[in-house]
Order: sequence, then structure tokens, then C-alpha cells
Amino acid sequence: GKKDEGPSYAFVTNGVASFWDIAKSGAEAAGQELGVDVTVLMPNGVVEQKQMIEDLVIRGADGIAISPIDPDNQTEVINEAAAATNLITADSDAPKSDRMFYLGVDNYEAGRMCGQLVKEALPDGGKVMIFIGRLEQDNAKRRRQGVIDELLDRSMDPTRFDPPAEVLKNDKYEILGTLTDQFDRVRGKQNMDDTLTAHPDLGCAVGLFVFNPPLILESLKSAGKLGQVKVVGFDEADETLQGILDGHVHGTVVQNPFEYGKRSIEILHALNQGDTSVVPEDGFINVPARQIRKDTAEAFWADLKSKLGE
Amino acid sequence: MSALLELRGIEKRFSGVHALKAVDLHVDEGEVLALLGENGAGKSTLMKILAGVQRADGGEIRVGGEVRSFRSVAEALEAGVALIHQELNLAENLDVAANVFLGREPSRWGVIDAARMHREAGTWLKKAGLEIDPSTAVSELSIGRRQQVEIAKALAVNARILIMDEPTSSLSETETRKLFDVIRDLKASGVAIIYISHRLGEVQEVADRVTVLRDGEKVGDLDKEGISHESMVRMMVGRDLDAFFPRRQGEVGEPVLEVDGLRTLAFPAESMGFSVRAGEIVGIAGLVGAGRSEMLQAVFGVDRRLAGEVRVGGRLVRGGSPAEAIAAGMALVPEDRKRDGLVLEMGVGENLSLVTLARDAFPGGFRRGSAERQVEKEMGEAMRIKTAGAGQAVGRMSGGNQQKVVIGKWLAMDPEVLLLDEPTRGVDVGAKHEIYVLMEALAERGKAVVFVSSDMVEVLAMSDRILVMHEGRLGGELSREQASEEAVMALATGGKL
Amino acid sequence: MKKTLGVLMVFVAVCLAAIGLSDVFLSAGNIERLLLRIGLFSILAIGVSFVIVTGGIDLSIGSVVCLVGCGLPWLLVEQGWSVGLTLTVLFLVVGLIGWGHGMLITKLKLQPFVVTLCGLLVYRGLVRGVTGDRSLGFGSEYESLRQLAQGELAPSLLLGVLAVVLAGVAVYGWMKERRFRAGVVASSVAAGLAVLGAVLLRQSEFGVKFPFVILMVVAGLAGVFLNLTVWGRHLLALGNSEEAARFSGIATDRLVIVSYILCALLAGLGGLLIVLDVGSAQPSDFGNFYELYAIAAAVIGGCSLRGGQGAVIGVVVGMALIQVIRNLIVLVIPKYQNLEFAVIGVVILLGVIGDEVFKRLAEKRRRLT
Amino acid sequence: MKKTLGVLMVFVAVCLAAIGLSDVFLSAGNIERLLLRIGLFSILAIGVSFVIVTGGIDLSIGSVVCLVGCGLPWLLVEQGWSVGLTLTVLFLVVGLIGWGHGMLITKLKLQPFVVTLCGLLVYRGLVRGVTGDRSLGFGSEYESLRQLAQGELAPSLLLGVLAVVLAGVAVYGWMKERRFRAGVVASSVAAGLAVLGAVLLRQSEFGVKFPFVILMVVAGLAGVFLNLTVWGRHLLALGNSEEAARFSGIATDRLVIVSYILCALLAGLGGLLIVLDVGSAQPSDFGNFYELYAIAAAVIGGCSLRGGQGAVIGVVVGMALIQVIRNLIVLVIPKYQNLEFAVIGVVILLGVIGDEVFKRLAEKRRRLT
Ligand SMILES: Nc1ncnc2c1ncn2[C@@H]1O[C@H](COP(=O)(O)OP(=O)(O)OP(=O)(O)O)[C@@H](O)[C@H]1O
Ligand SMILES: Nc1ncnc2c1ncn2[C@@H]1O[C@H](COP(=O)(O)OP(=O)(O)OP(=O)(O)O)[C@@H](O)[C@H]1O
Ligand SMILES: [Mg+2]
Ligand SMILES: [Mg+2]
Repeated sequence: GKKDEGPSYAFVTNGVASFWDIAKSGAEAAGQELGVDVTVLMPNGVVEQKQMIEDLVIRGADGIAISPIDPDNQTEVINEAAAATNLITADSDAPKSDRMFYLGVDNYEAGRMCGQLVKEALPDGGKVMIFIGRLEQDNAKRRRQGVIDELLDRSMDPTRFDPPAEVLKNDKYEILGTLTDQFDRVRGKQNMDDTLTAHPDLGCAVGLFVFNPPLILESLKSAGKLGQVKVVGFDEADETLQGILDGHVHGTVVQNPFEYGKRSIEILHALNQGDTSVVPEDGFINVPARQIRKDTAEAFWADLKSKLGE
Repeated sequence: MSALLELRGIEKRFSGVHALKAVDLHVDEGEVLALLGENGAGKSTLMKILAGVQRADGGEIRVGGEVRSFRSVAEALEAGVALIHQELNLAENLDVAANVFLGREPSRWGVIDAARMHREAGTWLKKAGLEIDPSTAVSELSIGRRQQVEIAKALAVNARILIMDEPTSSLSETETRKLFDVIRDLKASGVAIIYISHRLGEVQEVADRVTVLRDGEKVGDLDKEGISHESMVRMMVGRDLDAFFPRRQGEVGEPVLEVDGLRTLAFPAESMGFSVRAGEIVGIAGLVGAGRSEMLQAVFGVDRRLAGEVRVGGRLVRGGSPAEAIAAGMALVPEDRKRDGLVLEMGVGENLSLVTLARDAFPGGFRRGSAERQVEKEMGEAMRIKTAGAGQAVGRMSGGNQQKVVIGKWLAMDPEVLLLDEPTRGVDVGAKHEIYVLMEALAERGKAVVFVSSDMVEVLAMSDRILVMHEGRLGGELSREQASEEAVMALATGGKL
Repeated sequence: MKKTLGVLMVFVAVCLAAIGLSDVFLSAGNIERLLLRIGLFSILAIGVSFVIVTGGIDLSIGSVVCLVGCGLPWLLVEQGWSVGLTLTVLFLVVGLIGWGHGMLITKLKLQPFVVTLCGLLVYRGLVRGVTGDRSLGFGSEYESLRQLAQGELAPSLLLGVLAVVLAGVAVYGWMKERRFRAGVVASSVAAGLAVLGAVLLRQSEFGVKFPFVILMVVAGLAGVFLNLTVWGRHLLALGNSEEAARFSGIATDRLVIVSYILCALLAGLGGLLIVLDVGSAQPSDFGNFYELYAIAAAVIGGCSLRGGQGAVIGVVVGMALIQVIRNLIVLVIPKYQNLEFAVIGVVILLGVIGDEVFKRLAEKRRRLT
Repeated sequence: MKKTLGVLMVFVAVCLAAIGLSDVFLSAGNIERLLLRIGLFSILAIGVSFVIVTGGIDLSIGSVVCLVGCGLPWLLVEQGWSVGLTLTVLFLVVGLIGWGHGMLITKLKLQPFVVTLCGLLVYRGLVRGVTGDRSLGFGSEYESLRQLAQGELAPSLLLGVLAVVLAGVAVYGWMKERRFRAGVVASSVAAGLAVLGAVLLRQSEFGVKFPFVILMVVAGLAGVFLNLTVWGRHLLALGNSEEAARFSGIATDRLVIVSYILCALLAGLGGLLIVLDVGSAQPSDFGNFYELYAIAAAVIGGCSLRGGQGAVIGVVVGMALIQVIRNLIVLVIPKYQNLEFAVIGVVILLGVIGDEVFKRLAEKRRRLT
């Protein structure tokens, strides 16, 4: 029972990953600051995500932020929850739903930023392989598509989808494919190992989920190819940042999970206090993605560490 | 007039064994045909073919003159053929009534008429000589009682042709008598019965005709007049067995096995004490369910003792694990050889050396292959175990040969005290004789031998002393001179001498 | 019955704890959702208990859930098939899968664990390959079909159903085992009253979703089948001793095959209802681990993996227990949500240990009298 | 031996196919990695085969892998424990886990499936709870410890090991069953020559990672234990018939407990090596499903889930088969990577079906002679 306690807010992720650890720290930091109760839940799959949202509504959460796994098909659950409490989406949007607004990056754009990094790393073109946890979720699809479209110099079209089974190329870049690991790290590393075997002339490996770049680095290290194959990452795992400093990773695109968590809670609290000024006109609060290269890595990492209280 | 049942030229091969070679057989209405043969002769196989459990490789089955071929048990039942299996086959999770009617439950629209089933089951059970509540769980019954349930189950089929494959192997005198009454009734109502048994006394009593198999071949028939112990033995074994029960006059020495104040889980209120001397053979008699097996198992330590002391050669043997009993020189040949006696998937050699393996091992626990092979050779010869080639799984061997493997396993460790629970259950005359000789030889060498048996003849002939159990109690003790069928029966049913 | 009583007691205890710990546990909305979840998942558990009764196991349930759960939106939305055709084809395929398992297990004598483990790998693998591993869903279409999972029954109708079920349970308990009659009747009535109370208290918006109603029907049929019919009896017998059943003239192979078909079909039904409820499915994880939940529920509900023992009511209560625990954790201690599995594991373990200890004590008492 | 021969043949066939389909399959780097993976995962499979031989099962392997895999970086990096203390504590805990399983199974007579299913839920749940569900890793530290998984042995040393193993296999096959002597010797020599050839062809950068060497040692010890010692025989006997073993004075309970402890310890060893190799771990999914791979490898390698049958070499070959298939898919048809599970499932199924059919044919032939 929570009757006479203060307001409580919840953040529902789209899975369990270290990316969300950072968001959790952000949300909890906001909770401490505001003196409110904050819960971060990490479901496995849509079924569990639905159940968690339902249970949170029943529990009487005063505001919920979620990162929907399959936004197009989760409209109902989101609407139901939105009818009961303040609801925003973070990290991944559900534009067709009644969510109040979306807070996060445009994953397609972030993907294109990542693509730019690949172009920088491989100015003369070459073979590129994409590694990702899984492809089903919306942000993954868009992020990957952004990378591909940027490399192939295609127009901006976030709705495009190239099946993972196809080899895509233009005169410079050959995208060999997209390998998923379903969050199994051993698999993730093996995917890179086998790619190195099959394509000794691999130019660049792109790791799109937070744990992918570190696995790519592990694999390169054990193959003695560190520095020979370019690596472009996504998100800010410690190993990735260290890799940038060491010169083994060309760069990474960081979202701002800490901000996702922190600002979600702050905004939900404001809404709960009746302050509607926080609602953006266009329904989108952009927490822009950034490219981190060797020159910016150190400062970024120091800042991150201080935020996480390390 | 053609016979009710006629088998012609039945053939059956298993891998490595030609189990049936062109066997002919026939039975008439109201006739009791005894089917005899040594262990592994092919009796059970023939009957399984007849009951639709297995299919013949060749030959013809005629029921009432009509050629039939049973592809399943259901078809055989349909044709009026029922089989009481040699090994128990009951669903232990169900109650007695459900087992009696298994596969033929009285029902309406698929819904079981439980009340009717229990009522009728009660009647059949009574006929089979078992007066228990039909809603008793089968798992709570002793082996002998389970065999009676099997009998009731077969009776309830109302078969025209009823096959009994060693129905009395776990039954004692009283229950056997009741079965014979049933057989007489069935006979009178025109049922044809095929009766398989290794107790030749019974055969003499009930059979109208005898057919003998040897090594999968039919060796001949005996008609009512020709049936005698000697003639049957000669036909089965191919020679006379002299001195079927070896006579004994060894010296009896000091007590080797002493049991005092023993209480078991089956009868927690009763306590027992007895002792057995070196060179002595003690028989333990009693009705089915009297607690004999339970007593041996508690002495040996496979079952927990509630109280009591067991000493071997004066040394206390703690209960709770057979390993200690073995270390003290005890051996137990269990009643249920398939479950407790043998590792069915393993070969003869592996089974024979199971107990001695650790003793003979190299330092560091490595197995000594030479010792294993020696045990296999020695015991194989001593017990005259017949196999269908090296490496044959014991589960595939005939019942008698399996029993020899179990006994051989224990003899290999050269025990001081040998406990045997129904050692000749399902064993043919030849092998029985060999087992008797073995028991005798052990006693001769100053070992203590205790055996539980439901075969009255055997108990009377082989024991120096008979202990009779009744409902978990030692009801009395008979010396060789006092021993008689009447005396044993009196004590077993709770009476006094 | 005895075993069912044990899990029922644990369940009641957990529910009481839930009522004490959370003031929204008994709210109409929560009960409604709980019943929905119990409905969805118990269907799987009942399916697997048929197989468990035969002494087998089915590890492919989660993948069959995935097959139907992903196949439905894929065929309807992406391939544009009609609802009728899609359902027919899906359930034919699922039936064939069950039949295939049964055939491999009975005719080729392969081990159920191995056969269905391969099933687990193959069906999900195929779905992933065929659908190209993409997210599938209904968007905002097929609303009428989705009513199958989302529609509600009025409380009055529910009460009727409940009454019938309770009566059935009571009668069954009475017929089956007199010693436990009292306990069963008492606890069924208590459970009934609890639900009734909850309903009356907040009758306002309360409604029972169809999956729970479907579960009631499935459970009722399964209970009758297993406990009262000849085939159920035969299933129990063959689960204990295949030989004993075969030697009694029972067509054991056919029965085993039927039970695998039933299990697959119920898994398919569960998958159908779950995807209709959730509206979206990802081939790579939809239904993941559901077989383990289903098996766990069956086991705490009184089925023995050695075969020959089954109890439909117990299985439903077992699954209800799991669902209430999950619900409770999110309601009361969401911070420790990642301990959820540990809690469920511990409760299951305590349940089976308690059961065993209880059985031993009873045995001892019986022996001493 | 017979069963081992079957899976060996399939394995050789798949390898030949791989050589034909991919020109990099035999490259030093690939072989090196394959051996590493075979090493890492076969250790788990050998562990579970001890339990399977007793007629039991261990579903908690994946969670034990998670426990050690996450516990190691957590204790070292986050809690700052020393390496020695961490390893001691972890393996003590894992040993206790195995002991607990064994005790519950032997003394309380609970079903192995249930006990270890609870283990599966509880250990991972606890790790998730305790570590707060966050990613754990070594960063760039603990390089020397990580050498345990990443270090290499020179080819010459490998050849020595290989030769010894081959000789062992040959001698064993010769002693065990004369009829299959020829087959075993031939195929071992063939396999040896193949590896030898591969090595000589590209001796340049070839080295064998320690996990494979550790596997060789573990497999050697396990093979000796199971086939040559008294306890191994006792284990087989009790797997076939617990009662008969108990009546023969074998301390069945103790043996069963030991086999669960061994299984847990080997799972822990596997988890240790895996995390040292990969460098990071996420509590929610590290080791997920590994028990199923391990069990599958054990089964295709010739262990029967009914107990009483085991074959260490077969188990290793079984796991090698799985790993080669995975490798092959990524090398040759990466676009169908999501069909991987389906392919593995089909191969396992074909393997066991082939085995059964082969056995039946042999039986038939024997009958007709
Ligand atoms: N399933 C089987 N597979 C292989 N061989 C078998 C099988 N069943 C029986 N045999 C063999 O067939 C032969 C006949 O066995 P059967 O059981 O019919 O003998 P029996 O006359 O009934 O013997 P007993 O008196 O010991 O019961 C034996 O050699 C036995 O080993
Ligand atoms: N597994 C069991 N579970 C419960 N009770 C049992 C079990 N086995 C035997 N009993 C009971 O223990 C008592 C003694 O059985 P026991 O087997 O020792 O008798 P027995 O004299 O050897 O008879 P039999 O000739 O039938 O084997 C019987 O009353 C029986 O009902
Ligand atoms: Mg026989
Ligand atoms: Mg007895």
C-alpha cells in the first residue's frame, strides 16, 4: 500500500542492458533530488512489458515513462495506461498512441550519425558488418537503417527497411549483413570471430547495442587485429570509451540515457504537480545524440562518471 | 471335433536366439494343459504370442477352428484369450479395482461407473482368494497379493482360454489351494486353461495333460495317466535327477547370525528374534504378506529397522546400509529379482561382479578386468548360466537364468550368512536342484543359510529348522522332526501346535 | 486431491499476504488482470500435464506459442490471409506438430525430452527464418478477433460459471476421496466466497475476460476427461506402467500420441490468446521459457514427472500461484523485481518440499495406527 | 562405443561439408576458435552427462554459469576481492549448490527436473538481485587471469596432447569392444590426421587456447572415471537400476550427490572460462539456455536420459557438432543466421533418428543370421 506516501513514478525499459543501468541511475538521481519514489522495471519481451505497465497502473503510479518494444502494436496498452496516469515515451516513441510526448533521440538520425563515423573511419570504402542485439525493436530497426542509408547515400526515410539477409552495396561500401545475438554475449563475440574468419578483409565493424562494441574489441584482441579493423560503436560502455582513447575504436554515438532517466522523472513530477509547461508543442523533447571521437572522449567519460557518482 | 485352441508351427526369433521352433500345441474346452520346460525353453514367449503381446515370425493360431492372428492384446482379449503374466504388471498408482478392470472399465459414454466397478471387483478378488477392500492402493500390497490381483484381473475377463504363466510363484499353500478351486470351477464351465509352473507337485494335481518344451522345441506330451514327477523331469531335463533334495547331515556349529528385538516398518508393533548357526539351513514359512521379505530386508539393512540388533559372528551390524551388512559377510538374494536383484541393461559379467568389484579393485579405485572375467567364468560355470552370447543384457534372459545370475552375484563374495528370499521362484527343476545343492554346499562349509519360501515341499525338505511367520510375528519354530505340512499351516494361520 | 490441497493452502496463504501487503491487490482491475493471466498461462499448463501424466514432457510449448503467436499476425497482416484460413492452417500445423512428437516418441521410441527439445529449437528457428525476425502485430486492426482475448463476461455470468465449477469440485471431491472431502469442499467454498466478496465489493467495473472463461471450460473438460472417463484412467495407467496398460489391451501408443496432440493444441490456443491480448509478437522471444512455467505449474499442482499422476485443479492453482507472486512483486516491491525468478523458484521448491514432508508425516501416522 | 561412432560419422560428414563449402573453415584462426568454443561448452556437457548417467538431469547449468560468470567480475571489480578469495568462494558456493541438489534428490526424493528447475530460477534471480542487474566486466584489467581462457599452447605441445589422447582412445576402444575396434581406431586416427594436416598446413599462427586443453584434461579424467573405475561402474549400474545397485551395497545416495556436485563444479568452471574469454556478463541473460545445449550434446553423444549410459568422447563430439554447425552458418550463409536454431534442432533430431534406425537395422540383421 502506498496511500500516505509521496508520489511514485516508474520507468519501464525495453529490456535488460547496461544502457538502462545508466538511465536507472539518472531516474534514481532525480528521485532523490525530488524526494519521490522511483521504480525502474526491466522486462523481458512484450508480454512482460504489458504486464508490468498494467501492474504499475494498478499500483497507482503517478506517472510512467516507457520505452515501448513494439510501439505500433502496443497502442492499446499505452493508451490504457495513459488514460489512468501521466504517460510519456522515452528512448523509443509510440507516435500513434495517446502518450503525452516523446523524450529521446531520433534513432534514425542517430543511426545516420553513426554512419558518418563509419565513412570517416573508412574514407576509401570497404566491407562493413553490422552487429546488433536484436532487430525486432523499433529503435534497433531505425538505428540500423540510419547506418545503412547514410553509407549508401540514400535519402532520409526512416520507414525504409532492408531485410537483414541482403548484402547491400554501392561503389564504395559493401554492407555484408546484420548479425544478431539475442543478448547472448558469447554469441555476440562468436559472430565477430566468425566474421573475421569469413572476411579477413573486413574494413569496419559496427556495434549498435551497448554491449556490441566491447565484444567486437574482445574478438579483435584475441585475433590480434586490434586497430586493423575499424570499429564504430553506439552507446557509452566503458570498454568502448577506453577503446576510443586507445585508438582501437574510431568513435561512438551516444544518446543520453542518464538524461532520459533523469528528465523523465523530473517531467513526470512536474506534470503531477499540475505544471503543464513542460509539455512540448510538437510532442518531442529532443535529447540529442552526439558523436564521440578521440578528442571528446575523455571529457565525456569524466562527465559520465561524475553523473554516475563514481 | 477340432480343439478350442490350436497352434501350428509357431516360429519366433530374437536377436541371437531361436526361441520357438515350429511349435504345435492344442487345448480343448474344459481342459487344463500344463506347459512345462526348463528356463528359457520358450514357454512365456509362446504364450505372449498367443495373447497378442508379441507376434510370431511364422505359424498359425486357430481359435474354435478359425485362423486368427492377434496384432494386439485387445484383439486377443476380444477372441477370449487372457494371460496372467509371469512378471507382475500392475499400475501401482491405481487402486485394486481399477487394475482388475483395466482396459475394460464398465462405463457409460466413456464415463467410468466407479460404483459398479468396485462392487464387481470385490467379487472377483474374493474368487481369487484375496479378501481386501477393492479401493486399496496396489502400491501397498506385497508381491504375493499383487499376484492374486493379477489372477482376479484375468478371471474378470471371462475368457474362453485362460493362460496362467507361473501364477503361484509367489503364493503359499493356502492361496494356491484357493486358485485350484477356481481352476476346477472354470474347467467345469468349459474354459480351456494353459498352466505353466515349475512346481511339479501342482502340475500333478491340476493338469489333464502335459506338453513339454525344450530349447524352443516341443519334445512331447504326457496324458493324465502318464503324469508323474519322474516322467516330467525326464522329459524336461532329458535325464533323471537323482536325489532332488540333497540329504544333509552336517555338523551344526556356533550361532553366526543373531537377530534380537527386530521391529520393521510393516509391522511396527511386533518384534522378532532368532539365531542361525554355522552349517544350518533355516527355512522361513508363512502366508502371503506375513512380513517375511520385510524381515529379511530389515536384517540386511535395505529397509530401515525401527529397533533391534543384528549380529554376525558376534559383531554388531548397524542397520541402514547394505554395505555394512556386506562388509560383515551377509548376502541377500531379493524376492523381486528384476527390480532389486539385477541391472537389467547390463551383461551377465557386469552383474555377477557388481558386489565384488570394489573388493577386487586396484588401488585408486581402478577396476581389475581380470578379476571380473574370472568371476564371470567361475560363477557362470558353477551356476550353469545359459546366455545367448557374451554381452547379452540380463533383462533379455529367461527368468531362471536371471535368478542364477542373482545368486551367483552373491556367491562370488563368499558370504558367511546367505539370506534368500524365494530363491526358487520361477526356477526350473534342474536349476532348483542346483540351487538346493548350492545351499547345501554352503551349509556344509559352515555358512549360515536362511531362506524364505512359499513352496511347502521345499521348506519341509531343505530346512534343518523352520520358523513360521504370522502377521509380522514369529509364530513358532519347528525342528526337522516336528516339521510337517499340517504343523506349518497351523502356525502360519495363527494357530498353535 | 491431497497434493492439490497442499498447493491450495500455499496459494491461499500467498493471497492473504497479498491482501495484507497491498491495498490494490483486491481491486477490480487487478483481479480482472490476474484472472486473465491465469487463464492465458494455465491453458499451457493443462496441456503439458496431459503429457506429463504419460510420463513424458514437452519442452516445445514456448516455441509452439511463438509459432502461433507470430504466425497469426504474419499470416493475417503481412500475407493478407483470411481469419478462417489462418486459424485453420495454424491449428492444423500445431496438431501435426503434436502428432509428430507422438509418433517419434511411440513408434521410434525416441525420448520425449530429446524430441521436444528439438521442437523447441526448430519451430522458433523456422518462425524467425520465415518472418525475417521482425516484429509482428495487429496495429489497430482485427479488433473483433481480438475480442476473443480482450472481451469480457459480465459478473453475473461469471458467478454462474463459478457456481457450477465449485459444485463440480465439491461433488468430485466427495466422490473421490472421503477423507479429503471436507478439506476440498471447505477450501473451494472459501475460495469462491473470496472471489464473490471481491466481486460484490467492487462490482462496478468488474468483468471476466474470455481467456479465463475459456480456461474454465478447458479445465472442466480436462478434469472430467482425466478423472471420470475410461481414457483418462488409461492415461494414468500407462503413465505408471506402459507395459501394464499395454498388456491390458490398451492402445497405449494412440493415447500417448493423442496427449502430445492435445498438449500442442492447447499450447497453440494459449499462444493465440496471448498474442490477441498483447497485440504484438517478436519471433526471437515470444513464448520463451513458457514451457518451464507450464511444467513448474503442473508439478506444483500435483503432477509427477515420473508419470501416472495428474490433477487439473492443482495445475490451475499452481499457475495462479506463480502469477500472483509476479503480480505481488510488482505491486509491493517493484524495486526487487529482478528477484522475481528467485522468489518463484523458492516458492516452488518450498511447495514440493512441504508436500514431501507432509506425505512422509502422513505415512508415518498411518503406519503407526 | 557404437553410439559414439554414429555421432562421429555425422560430425566428420558435417566437417567435410564445411571444408567443401567454405575455404576459410580450415584456416588456422577458425580452427583455433572452434577448438576454443568446443572447449568452453563441452565442459558443461561433460558435467551434465554425469548427472544424466544417474538418470537425473540438471537444468540449472545455465544459471550456475551465470552465477560464476557474473559473480567473478562483480566480486573482483565491484567488491575488490582478491582473485584467490573470489575463486575459492565461488567454487565453494557452486559445490554447495550441487550438494544441495543431490541432497534434495536423494534424501527428500524430489525429482531432479523440479529441483534443478528451481535452481535455474533461483540462482539467476539471486545474481540479478544482488548485482542490481547491471552489466559486469573486467574492463582492461585482470589480463593475467584472463590468460586462463585466452592463453595459447604451442602446436607442438598440442600435438603431444593429441597423440596421447588418440592413443588413449585407441587403446580404450581396443580393450572395450573388439568388433568396434577397427572403426574407432580408424576414425580417431582420421580425425587426428585431419587436425594434424590442418596444423601443418598453416602452422604459422596456430595455437590452441587453454580451454580446449582444460577440456582434454577434464574429458580424459571423466573418461577414465566412467570407464575404468569402480565408481564409474557403480554410477552406470545405479543409473540403470537404483534399487539393484542399492541392494548390492552400493552407496547410491552418495554417488548421486557426487555427480550433482561434479556437474555444478564443471558448470562453474565453464562459466569461469566463458566470462574470462568474453570479458563481460549481463546477469539477465549470461548462460541462458546453455543447459539445453549441454544436454543436447550429451544426448547426441550417446547418453540416455533414462540413465545408465554415458560416453565422454561422444559428448565432446556432440558439442563439437553443434559448434561446427553454428560456425558454418555464419561462415557460409550468414543471412540465414536466424535459422541457426532450426538447423541445429534438425541435425540433432536426424542424429537420434538415424541412431535408432541404425540400431534397428543391426538388430534385424542379427536376428536373421
Ligand atoms: N524380448 C526378448 N529379446 C530377446 N530374447 C528374448 C526376449 N524374450 C525372450 N527371449 C529369449 O527367448 C528364450 C525363451 O524365453 P522365455 O521367456 O519364453 O522362456 P520361458 O520358457 O518362459 O522360461 P522361464 O521358465 O524362465 O520363464 C530365452 O532364451 C530368452 O532369453
Ligand atoms: N511397498 C510396500 N508399501 C507398503 N506396504 C508394503 C509394501 N510392501 C509390503 N508391504 C506390506 O508389508 C507387509 C509384509 O509384506 P512382505 O512382502 O514382507 O510379506 P511376505 O511374507 O514376504 O509376503 P509375500 O509372499 O507376499 O512376499 C504386507 O502386509 C504388505 O502389505
Ligand atoms: Mg517364462
Ligand atoms: Mg515376500
